Amino acid sequence: MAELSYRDAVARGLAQEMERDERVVLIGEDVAKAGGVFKTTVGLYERFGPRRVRDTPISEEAITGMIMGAAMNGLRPVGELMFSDFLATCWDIVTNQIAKTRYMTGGQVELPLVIRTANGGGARFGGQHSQSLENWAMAVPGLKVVAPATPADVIGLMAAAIRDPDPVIVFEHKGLFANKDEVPDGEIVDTLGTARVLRRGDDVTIVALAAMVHTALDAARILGGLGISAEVIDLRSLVPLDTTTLLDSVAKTTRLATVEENPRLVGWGAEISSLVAEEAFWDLDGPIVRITTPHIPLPAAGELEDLAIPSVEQVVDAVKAMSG
Amino acid sequence: MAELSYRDAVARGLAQEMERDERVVLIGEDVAKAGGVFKTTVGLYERFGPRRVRDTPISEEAITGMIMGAAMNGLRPVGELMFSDFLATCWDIVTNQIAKTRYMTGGQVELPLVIRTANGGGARFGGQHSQSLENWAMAVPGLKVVAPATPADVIGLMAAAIRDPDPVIVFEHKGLFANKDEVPDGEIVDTLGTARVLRRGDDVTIVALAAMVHTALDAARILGGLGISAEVIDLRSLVPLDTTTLLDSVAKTTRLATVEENPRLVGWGAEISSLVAEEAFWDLDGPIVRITTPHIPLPAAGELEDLAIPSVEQVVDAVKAMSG
Amino acid sequence: MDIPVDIRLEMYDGMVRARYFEQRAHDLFMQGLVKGTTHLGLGQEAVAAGFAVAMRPGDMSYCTYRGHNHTLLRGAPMDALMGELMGRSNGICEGKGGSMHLTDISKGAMGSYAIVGAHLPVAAGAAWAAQLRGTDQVSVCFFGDGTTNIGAFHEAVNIAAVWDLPVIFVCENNLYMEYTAISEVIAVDHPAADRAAAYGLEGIIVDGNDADAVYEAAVAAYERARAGDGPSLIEALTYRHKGHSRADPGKYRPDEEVEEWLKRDPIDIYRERLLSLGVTEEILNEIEAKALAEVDAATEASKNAPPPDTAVLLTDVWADGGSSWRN
Amino acid sequence: MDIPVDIRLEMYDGMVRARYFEQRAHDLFMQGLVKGTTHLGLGQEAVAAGFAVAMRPGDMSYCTYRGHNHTLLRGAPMDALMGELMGRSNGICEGKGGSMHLTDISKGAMGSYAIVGAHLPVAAGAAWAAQLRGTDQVSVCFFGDGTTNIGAFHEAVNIAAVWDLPVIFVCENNLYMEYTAISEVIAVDHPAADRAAAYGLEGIIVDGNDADAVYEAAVAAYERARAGDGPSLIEALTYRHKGHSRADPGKYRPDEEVEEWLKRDPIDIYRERLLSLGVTEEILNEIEAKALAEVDAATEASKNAPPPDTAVLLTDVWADGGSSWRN
Ligand SMILES: Cc1ncc(C[n+]2csc(CCOP(=O)(O)OP(=O)(O)O)c2C)c(N)n1
Ligand SMILES: Cc1ncc(C[n+]2csc(CCOP(=O)(O)OP(=O)(O)O)c2C)c(N)n1
Ligand SMILES: [Mg+2]
Ligand SMILES: [Mg+2]
Repeated sequence: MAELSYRDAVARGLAQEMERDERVVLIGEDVAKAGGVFKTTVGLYERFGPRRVRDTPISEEAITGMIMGAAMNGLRPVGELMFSDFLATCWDIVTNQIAKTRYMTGGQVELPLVIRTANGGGARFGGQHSQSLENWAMAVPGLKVVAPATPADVIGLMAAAIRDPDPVIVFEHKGLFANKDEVPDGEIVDTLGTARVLRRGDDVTIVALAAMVHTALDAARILGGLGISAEVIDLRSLVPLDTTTLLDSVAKTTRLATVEENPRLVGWGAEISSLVAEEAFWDLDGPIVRITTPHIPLPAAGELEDLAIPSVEQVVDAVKAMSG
Repeated sequence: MAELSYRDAVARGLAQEMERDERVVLIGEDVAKAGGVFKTTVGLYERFGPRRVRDTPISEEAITGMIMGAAMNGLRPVGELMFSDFLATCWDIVTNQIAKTRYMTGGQVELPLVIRTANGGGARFGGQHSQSLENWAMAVPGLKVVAPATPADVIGLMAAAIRDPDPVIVFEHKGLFANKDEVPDGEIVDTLGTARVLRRGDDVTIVALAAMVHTALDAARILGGLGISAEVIDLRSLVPLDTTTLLDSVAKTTRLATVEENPRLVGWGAEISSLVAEEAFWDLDGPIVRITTPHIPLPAAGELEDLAIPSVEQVVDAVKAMSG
Repeated sequence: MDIPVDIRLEMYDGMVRARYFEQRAHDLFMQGLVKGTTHLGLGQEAVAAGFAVAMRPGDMSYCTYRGHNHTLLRGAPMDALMGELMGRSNGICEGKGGSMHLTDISKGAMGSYAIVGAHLPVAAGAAWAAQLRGTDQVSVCFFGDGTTNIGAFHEAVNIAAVWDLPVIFVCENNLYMEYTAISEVIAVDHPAADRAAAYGLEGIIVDGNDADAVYEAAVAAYERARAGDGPSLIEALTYRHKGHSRADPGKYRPDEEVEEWLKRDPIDIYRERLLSLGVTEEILNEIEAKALAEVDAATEASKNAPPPDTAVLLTDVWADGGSSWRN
Repeated sequence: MDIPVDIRLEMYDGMVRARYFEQRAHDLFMQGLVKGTTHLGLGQEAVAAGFAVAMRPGDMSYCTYRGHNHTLLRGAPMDALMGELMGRSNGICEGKGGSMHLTDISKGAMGSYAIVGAHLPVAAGAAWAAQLRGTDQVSVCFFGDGTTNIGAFHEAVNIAAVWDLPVIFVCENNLYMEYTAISEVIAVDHPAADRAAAYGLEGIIVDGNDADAVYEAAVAAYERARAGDGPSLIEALTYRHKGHSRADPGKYRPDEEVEEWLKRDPIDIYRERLLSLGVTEEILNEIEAKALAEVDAATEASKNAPPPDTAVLLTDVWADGGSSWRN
């Protein structure tokens, strides 16, 4: 056990897998000599050399296209997109090529690749560098999607993503990079498609992801003080989705709230809500509440950005209201 | 009144607006001399000339970027993306630039532009030319989104989109181009953000869009014969969303089904469902059912594609089951 | 370069098989037996033949929706290709790909990509893996003149040049995009060759209707790639005999232009050359007869094949064989 | 070209104002009063000055996250820019844009774009509207060396050339992307100039640290654009004095290189030149003092401005002033 930051956990997870399997390689802008703009790949260039850790031009279509081609020819490449917002610049490669090729070829093509990218708001970077876009990826058949909330999960889910034979997008949350936590020594390998109940409760289920997990946990603690026992689920993986953990929890608590950084319309919370409204309707004792960023781009000024992203207070108020 | 195809309605809608306002211009691949690959822009080049109707290189980022710039400098441009699948090739321009610029500049920039694109499946074109992507657009704050189901709506919503001061994406459904219907003579201008109740019913509300509207109507007719009175709502516009019509209907019928061509995860039906599960929960007498394409890319072979896209039979069965 | 006669016959055989295959595809489309769309490479067979014949097993071809010729000539079974066009269960992609997505990985036909430009970085990536793994493989990427204007072209050729990747970018310049002439949308004469210098590459132009010329350019580029000297960008001048796709009559092209190019049919040219080199009429006739028989057989097999099993709708989204998004 | 002294003083004034403004921005960032990030153009002022001063009202500038200089020199009020960096209610974008999105449409500062390459087609589109409307406006688009490798660069320059658009693409080649040298990711010497021929354009290189040289190149390009002769692609050689953004110390750059370039400070160079041309020290001192006072005042005004009203969070997504997605 040692304390490790979420940021350093990224490098540790990558190093663990690169050590184990020489087919694992990493490319992206400034990932090599500079160790990444968020310092998430520090040390990898020195340890694994310029062939396996390589800086690219500013060419996101090339980065994603190249890892696809490399995955077709025997590598297990990892491509970094510096900010998840840049997914938009290579969205064709990601959605039309990487996601569809196995299916369209009748299963001929295997694409064991990972796209890692810094996601989410809170850093006062403004509208083009702050988005939470895991819902975009979730909407595309053929992509697996994970978004870890803790250092240990970063390592374990990164390893699972790299070992997975399908394309996986790993959303690393910018707002969590500095977070530190105890992490077990030795190899950590997790399982895609498994949510985790981080806090047990009886009155209401709160489902969250990435940075919102911490918001939800803080809210649950406060709610506990108010006599409302909230169960907090960290989804961790949007595809595959752990519907068992979700539905079991709702069956017990009979109430559901989702907390997401996605702007309102068709965020991942909509999928969770619609799933429960269809499959667990009779378990429910009241409306399903979605707490989201409003349907706006994110503003840069600190006071505005903090207002936009769901806060502990907002979650507490919303859950109080639905439990009242 | 005259009979007009959905295909010809596109050209008529564009011509109506180009005639009225010389700031309206059209660019895209093969839209000018060839009249568009779907023949939706036939006659416009001849009528409005090479300055206002112009063929571009195969450069979707240029097409969308150029209409954005032109909208900033006094035009009201319309850009065609031949297939909606190609939105992915210029998704950065659409989502990070066009959608966000008004907000990020504190309202300094007005972007009265329209992106038109052929959307949807059924034509046996395979996975990269058949997608229904209106949910992608709906997820992006700053974009308005319409998807007409009839020739008259094509004209009216196209006109409304062109006159609107905000960016609008018009999804024209490939599977409807050949459909003919009576269309009033003279100018037609519709209103964004208005759904339409196409069939009144008491037992269940079926919400649909574009080609699925016809599927829903056919299903409703059959259900009527089985003693189930279905109300069919054509959403027409995803953003703005006519929640009034939707919630009024559910309040009356107490049951909701959505029929969408989007693949399952975070399709627009999820948003509709979550909205009702939150705001009209106490109106509901049973689970909300989503009928979607499975979460797969679309296959090319006719028999497979027909299986994938929601069919009349599927809708009938699903609604029967929920009403049973 | 003195091209051995067996190589030449292999190219002729390839071109003839492709020609008959696509003529049949056209007929079947007109009969409604091929649905959706189809983009024929009729008239462009010499490019496919020159490159495919010069390629080694293990080399990788990436092509577009206009990829029937390339896929066939890398060795994909004709009946499975025909079945795919017709959406039958014997299709090479189980009917899930269709005409625009023919793929036979086992033969190095790494797929047909239908979004303009997307496969260029993918082909570069396959070459990068070859370089890293030291496999001696070369990746070849075919695309059209119109494709040179999309961003992915620029990104892919640049990174391939900077990283010295063993990839060959082959622009089949058939003068048109869909219905618009390439000359209307570029500010240079040659969409690919005149851009090569932007990536530190030589601008190479080859007569794409002369299989020998293509073969020679291909051999040189393969050698360069295998020697570690990096990518090539080759512009092959050619012409499509038919319209862009489906039933397009190609009326946007001047009659004289079409006539001129029909006179320069790559198969006619090559047949003449082989005869002049002493190959007998009988040998050529036999190649043609065999090819036609193969096309007939492929057509029959596909007509008789059932539609895809409905179960395949939900297979192969994931490596576990299924499509479930939940646990 | 004989540049009138008032133009020269205007350029000097612009450079000095930009310099002091950005030095202050740097200090405020270090003090935690500018949050998020900031990308300084310290050392690159001559490019902004040469182009801005040669521009007419109505002309349009498009720049990047490294756009403080350009926005300021088009005439945006300094206090509103400072307020935007500091996220205050007096910000030019009400605090919603931030350092990377400075915009003053009323002055033709058409925005700062933070996704590499995206603004090139947008600038081309503004030029297209000018062409169609016959307004005589020119659109100028500033971007970095690293930007020449992204697809949007290629698409935009090509269409601008083919359509003869009145747009000027200005590559500020400061030798680095973020932390990686441009020379590592291109296969030519000059990221912009050596690509110009691919679009039928002349490769123009200018000393970006010499305001006069920039001004002359700008005037020529504006004339070309207004004459209907189409776009220009200009590569201005320059250097950033600081790191890429935030607190980056720029350690990836060799010390000697940094020293060399610091010796070639565009403001020092220009001050010397003005003195040698007979401009008095007093005049220059006065310009400098005024600029500093302006920066002080802008800083004070912004420090004293309240944070943005919480209500603006939900304004201006739509033209109706609001952000509602439902009726
Ligand atoms: C990104 C994108 N834009 C547009 C299209 C539609 N489209 C398909 S083929 C084609 C023309 C391509 O021309 P070219 O590259 O010359 O290839 P050719 O068809 O002549 O072989 C177009 C515009 C597409 N498939 N992808
Ligand atoms: C599409 C995209 N990729 C990556 C980035 C991250 N990024 C911001 S600035 C920058 C370097 C740009 O270099 P250059 O074009 O030379 O401009 P400079 O910063 O030197 O002015 C990068 C990689 C981005 N903003 N957009
Ligand atoms: Mg072509
Ligand atoms: Mg630079």
